[in-house]
Amino acid sequence: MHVSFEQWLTEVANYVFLALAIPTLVGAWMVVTSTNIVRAVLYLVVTLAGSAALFIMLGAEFVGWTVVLVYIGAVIILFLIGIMITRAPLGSHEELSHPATVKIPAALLSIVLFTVVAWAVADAFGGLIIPPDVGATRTGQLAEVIFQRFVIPFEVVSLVLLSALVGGIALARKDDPEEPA
Amino acid sequence: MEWFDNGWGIALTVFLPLVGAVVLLAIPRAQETALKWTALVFSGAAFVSGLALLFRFDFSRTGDIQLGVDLTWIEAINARYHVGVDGISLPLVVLSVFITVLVVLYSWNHWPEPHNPKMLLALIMVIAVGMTGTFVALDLVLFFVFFEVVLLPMYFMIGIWGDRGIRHVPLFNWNIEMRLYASLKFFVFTLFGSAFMLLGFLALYFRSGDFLDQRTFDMLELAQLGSAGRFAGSFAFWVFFALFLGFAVKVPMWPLHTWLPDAHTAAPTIGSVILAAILLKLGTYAFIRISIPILPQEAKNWAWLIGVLAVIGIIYGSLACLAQTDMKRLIAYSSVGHMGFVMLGIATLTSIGINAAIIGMVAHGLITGLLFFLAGSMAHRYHTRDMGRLGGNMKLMPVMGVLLGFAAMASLGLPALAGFWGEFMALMASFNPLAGLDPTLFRGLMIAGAIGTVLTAGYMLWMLRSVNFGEPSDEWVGHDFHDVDAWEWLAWAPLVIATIAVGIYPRIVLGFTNDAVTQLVARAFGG
Amino acid sequence: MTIAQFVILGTALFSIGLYGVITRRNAVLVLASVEVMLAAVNINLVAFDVYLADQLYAGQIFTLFIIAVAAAEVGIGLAIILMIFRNRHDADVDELDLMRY
Amino acid sequence: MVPAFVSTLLPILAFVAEEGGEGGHEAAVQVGNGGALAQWAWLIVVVPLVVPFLIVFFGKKLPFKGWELAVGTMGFIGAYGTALLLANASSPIATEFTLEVGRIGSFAIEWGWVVDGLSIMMYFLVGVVGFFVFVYAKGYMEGDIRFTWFFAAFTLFAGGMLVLVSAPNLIQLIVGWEMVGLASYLLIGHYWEDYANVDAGNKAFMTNKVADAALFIGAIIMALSVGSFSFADMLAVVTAQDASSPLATFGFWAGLMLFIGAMGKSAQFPFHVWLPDAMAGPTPVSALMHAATMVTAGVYLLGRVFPFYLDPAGLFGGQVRVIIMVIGGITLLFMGLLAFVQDDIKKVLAYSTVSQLGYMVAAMGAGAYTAGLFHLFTHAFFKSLLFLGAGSVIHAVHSNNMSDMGGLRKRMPYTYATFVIGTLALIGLFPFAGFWSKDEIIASLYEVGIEGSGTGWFVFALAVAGSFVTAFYMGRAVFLTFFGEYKGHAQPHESSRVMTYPLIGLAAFAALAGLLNMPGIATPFTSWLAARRFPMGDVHAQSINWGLVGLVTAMLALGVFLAYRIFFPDRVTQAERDRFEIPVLYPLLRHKYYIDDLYMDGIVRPTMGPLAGAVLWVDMWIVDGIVNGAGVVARGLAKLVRWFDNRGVDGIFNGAAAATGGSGSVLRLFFTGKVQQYAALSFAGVVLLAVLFIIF
Repeated sequence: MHVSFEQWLTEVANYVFLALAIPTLVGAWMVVTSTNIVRAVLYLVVTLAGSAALFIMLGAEFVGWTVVLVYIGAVIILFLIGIMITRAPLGSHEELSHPATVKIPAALLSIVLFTVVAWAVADAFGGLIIPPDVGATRTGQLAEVIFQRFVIPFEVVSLVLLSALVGGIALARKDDPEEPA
Repeated sequence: MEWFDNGWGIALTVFLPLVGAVVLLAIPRAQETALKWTALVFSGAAFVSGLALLFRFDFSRTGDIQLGVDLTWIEAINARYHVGVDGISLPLVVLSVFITVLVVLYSWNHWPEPHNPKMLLALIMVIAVGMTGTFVALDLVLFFVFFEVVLLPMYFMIGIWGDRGIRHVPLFNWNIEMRLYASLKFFVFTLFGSAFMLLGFLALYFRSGDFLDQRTFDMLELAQLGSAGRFAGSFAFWVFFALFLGFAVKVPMWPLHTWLPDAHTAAPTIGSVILAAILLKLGTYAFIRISIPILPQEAKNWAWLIGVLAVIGIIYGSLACLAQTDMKRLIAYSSVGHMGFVMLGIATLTSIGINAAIIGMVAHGLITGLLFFLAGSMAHRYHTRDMGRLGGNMKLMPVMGVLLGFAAMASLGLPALAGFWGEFMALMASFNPLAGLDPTLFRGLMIAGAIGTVLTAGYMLWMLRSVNFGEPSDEWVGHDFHDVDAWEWLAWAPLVIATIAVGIYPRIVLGFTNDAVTQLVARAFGG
Repeated sequence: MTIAQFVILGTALFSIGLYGVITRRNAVLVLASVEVMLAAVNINLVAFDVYLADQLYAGQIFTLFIIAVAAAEVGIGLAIILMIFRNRHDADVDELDLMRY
Repeated sequence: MVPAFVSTLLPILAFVAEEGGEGGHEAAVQVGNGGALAQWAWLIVVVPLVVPFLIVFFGKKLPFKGWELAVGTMGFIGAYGTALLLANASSPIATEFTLEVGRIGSFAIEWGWVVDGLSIMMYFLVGVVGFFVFVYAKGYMEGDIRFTWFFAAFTLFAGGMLVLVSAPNLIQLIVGWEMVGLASYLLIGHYWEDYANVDAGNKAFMTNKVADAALFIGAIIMALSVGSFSFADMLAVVTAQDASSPLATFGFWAGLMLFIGAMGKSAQFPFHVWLPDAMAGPTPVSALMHAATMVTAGVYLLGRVFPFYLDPAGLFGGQVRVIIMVIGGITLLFMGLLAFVQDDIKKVLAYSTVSQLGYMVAAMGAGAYTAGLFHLFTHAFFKSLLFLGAGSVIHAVHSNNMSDMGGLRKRMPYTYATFVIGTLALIGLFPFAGFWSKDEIIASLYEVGIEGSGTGWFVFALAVAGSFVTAFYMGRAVFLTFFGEYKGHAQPHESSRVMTYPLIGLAAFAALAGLLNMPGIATPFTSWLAARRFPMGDVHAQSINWGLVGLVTAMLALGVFLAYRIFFPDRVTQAERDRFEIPVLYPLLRHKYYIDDLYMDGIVRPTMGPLAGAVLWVDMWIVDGIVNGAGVVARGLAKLVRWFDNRGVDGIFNGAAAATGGSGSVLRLFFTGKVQQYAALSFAGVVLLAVLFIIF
């Protein structure tokens, strides 16, 4: 089931993919480079929305909507609250990133990492197509598996969330209630 | 007892101290007695387990790996939890657990500043795991992990509990706190060596895929490939070089030795003892266990260099000792010389030489361990290690003086004490090295080594003269020095007895090693 | 649709996220960069799940788990940042070198 | 049930007994195994090794502070040695017992004990002489603060010697060899409050250690050539005249190295320097050291491997023999000369010992096994007698110097009488012990000369001159000590009986021991010594050569006469005596031929000073300098990065050096404590690994 680049170009779905992937990447790029902290976090929404759209496109509808709800709905708000609380400088600010002495090696590292992995991926999976007849995953099917096969990990995750909740409160609470902030 | 033979015995010996470390962490800091007893119980249990290994060990086939187990560990890279002991590693395993118990006993009432026994004991326990583990590991990854486990606790031990005096570094004119300088130096040197060692291991791993269905880190499989001559040419050359760097730093061989005097001098007493008694042996053991069986041909090619460096170490270490004024530093440099004899034995690649190396390692562990205990206790009482200020110790603390005399005599290789066998047999081996090595060169090395024994006697007598004899200086008049106390006796008497026992009855060590070494040499070099 | 296009997209996102983790000075933004990396991983998991037509939907379920854990992580992470900010009045990771010897 | 490891590590003490002559080789005499007496002879070795510990731990609680244990031990050894000697006399014994204590390669490490003519002679000697000395020491050491400790070390000294003489192999020999060295170090430095004594002990130990290094090498060559450490295996090769053995290839070097080892213990030129300094120890130590233990070890070693050196065909160590003879000859004459100028009575005796050892070594070199060992035997008695006598004098006058003595003949009659007997025995006056043994040596050297060896004649001449020298310095010592006016300050009186009785006992031996070996008349000693498992091939005189006796007696008469002329107090005044300083010779002798200075200034001081200093310098400045230099470079890089950092961030340069901190940390570059840097580095590692995996 290999496909050549020409064949790839003939498929409409791939243009949809590109239309989703490019904003995703651009959003990610802005998250790591933007000089405005609020904007950086908002660009994260773009990236996450892009990924959610890709999930839906792949038929993983439940996952996609979960991303939208949990991430875009809750996590981003958490981030914004974090920014407010820590009195991070609003507006454009150069100091959000390290100077070029750090940026250049980091960029080099990222590029090398990308090249190596991408090369390896292309080498291994290049041209293997995802079966076109793949249907959407029904949420019910997913639920069955979760609550049968994966029920223990599921419970563990719930415990993790609970302890994170407790831990978050414990950490964020003031050490000494008597002492004024 | 089947469970014990199937790897659990070794696992107990190795990991009981780790359990001890965890338990220690759970005990509150303030309960010092509980902490001490916990450490003693767990190290004692590991020691008992180590002794039990002796009972289950089949002495009719010391050349084979016994009591071990081979389990899947990291499947992706075929790294395995493969452990086991043979006649070469078992004495060293027992030595490690033995010394650990003594160190815990000694530390009972000798706490270096800053106090904190909880952390210190936990570190000792972790070090014990690394030491014993290194001697039982038969998988290169496992070996590497254990080898490195030792590093960090030791770094902290030197860096936190070390000597706070100021070390002046010439040439660059720095004045640095001794413990910082020494711990960093120790860390960087060892890390430097380890990096090369890891490279060597990886290279062997990838290369093994050319000959086997699956790439392997297993020492025994690699040794089989090695004795079949699979690793050859420039590949083998560079791999041996990488391994050599890694192990030689640990030994340490001249000129990679300079971390040793600093680390030994700066470390707290128990740290020095562990360093000298066990850690140095990791390097020499690795030469015997890894370099020679896996790369026999290269071992042959490199033997002359190892021999020459070893002898330079002997002479150089002894001469450096003669110029010392710091007692602990003198003992530290003496280790360079003694490990030179061990390496000379290994360099001959004969069964006599490697036997000599192992018995030399055990003896050095016992004797130099005792010397560092003594130096530490004396420094604790006098608050100085400067031999110019000491003197007349026999008057102030006669028992300590006699013990120091005993240890010094043992260290200079007095026959019928443990230190003699390693030195004498290493010289003996270098008269007739392995066929194919240059006998003329090695005979020259033998003569130089014999001169080294004379110099060794010279500095040891000189140390005794300046520390033990003469009238004590006015500085000490009126001080009430308490002589050896009960805990010190508990920690030292076993070393004294073991030194004498190995001296007059070397079969205690040779009974393990001789067949094993003969087989190892036969497998590696044929015949 | 090929599998490679999704995986390479994931790789690119991951690399960008790594770049962010290294270069960002503000702790909140470091966390955001970590989220980008997690998103990259999620894309990989789902793509392979679909490609393999897994009957257990392991890839998708793991993605759900990751989302849950990531939410917890952000919560804890922000709480820690808050703590640090309270103690040091700064959320600049540059100053967070307590782990130095 | 005995666990496996116990039975492997501690096998049942299965001794292997070797009996009689080796199969196929004809022993010189028919020898037996000695029965239970020989089997239990291990007690001789083990008891004096155990007793020192008993003395140290329990001695102080005993009525005589441990002395009784020590002297009991020596008495036991003396008695056992006598019993063995008598058994040997009635039927020759030559047997050995070994216990394997380890195996290295194919070489067995064994402890054991040899019971044959040679070792029995030594057991007897150590036991009997030791007994007298130990009894005496009680009086001499009375009141010493380390009385108990002294006897512990003293017993160990004898014990080490017995380990040495009982050795069936080179390893045990070396063990005993160094134990003797250790004990001598402890005893010479007995008064360690004074650094001079400590230094004398160090000198003895170090000089011996140098020689021991050669002994190690000799033993190694020997063992590897033969394939075993055992003397019996080595002598079997020698007896078989196996020219294909590696021993034939390396024989010269092995023999030379072993001999150098022997030179160290037996204080042969140029290793003699330690012995006179060893007088720093208490006098009983000197007495035992110079008689039965320590210095005799070298001669004993030559005797133990004698056929290897005799080697008429020159296959093995035969070529070394001429070196041995010449070294012995040089030592006997030139070291004797040094005694001329000593004021310290113990040093006179010390140089005398060196000189007499020269006789023994020369005899061994000449191939005279019996003569050399017989001299060892007789010398042990009269030299210990002389030392004890000197000790008695020193004890009385509180000085070592003869210039503080004089006129003691009347005040210390027993000491005087026994000292004179010892002197007569030493100078070899008929019929005292020394006459018989020394004459036999000179006769043997004469025979070597007759056989056409120029070297033989040379050494013969040295030996004859030596008897003149001996007579001269001993005459001088006796005249200065016992005649004329008393010049000291203390009030000398005869020593207590615990000291004089041993003198009398030893005097009897010194007078009579020579009768044990009268060539042509009665030679029981020869047959004792011949009880060995291998034929010794000894050359010794069959009858007395009266011509030689006349020559030697004339020489010693001349010596005594000259000493009398120069030093007899009634004849010459002090002032005249002091003018007896021959220009070149006197300073040369006073400075001991400058050999000590040569060693100190040529070897010891340069090694301790500049050489050791240079090594340390190299270590600190070069080897370490490279390391620290690498640290500096890394630190510089870190600074550079930091500098850019600060510039880029703040736009201001605010003290890069201060920010970098004062520590010279090499690791700073890596261990910044910054999480991001760790992350970057670990990912860099991942990438590196990935690249490696892809490439391979």
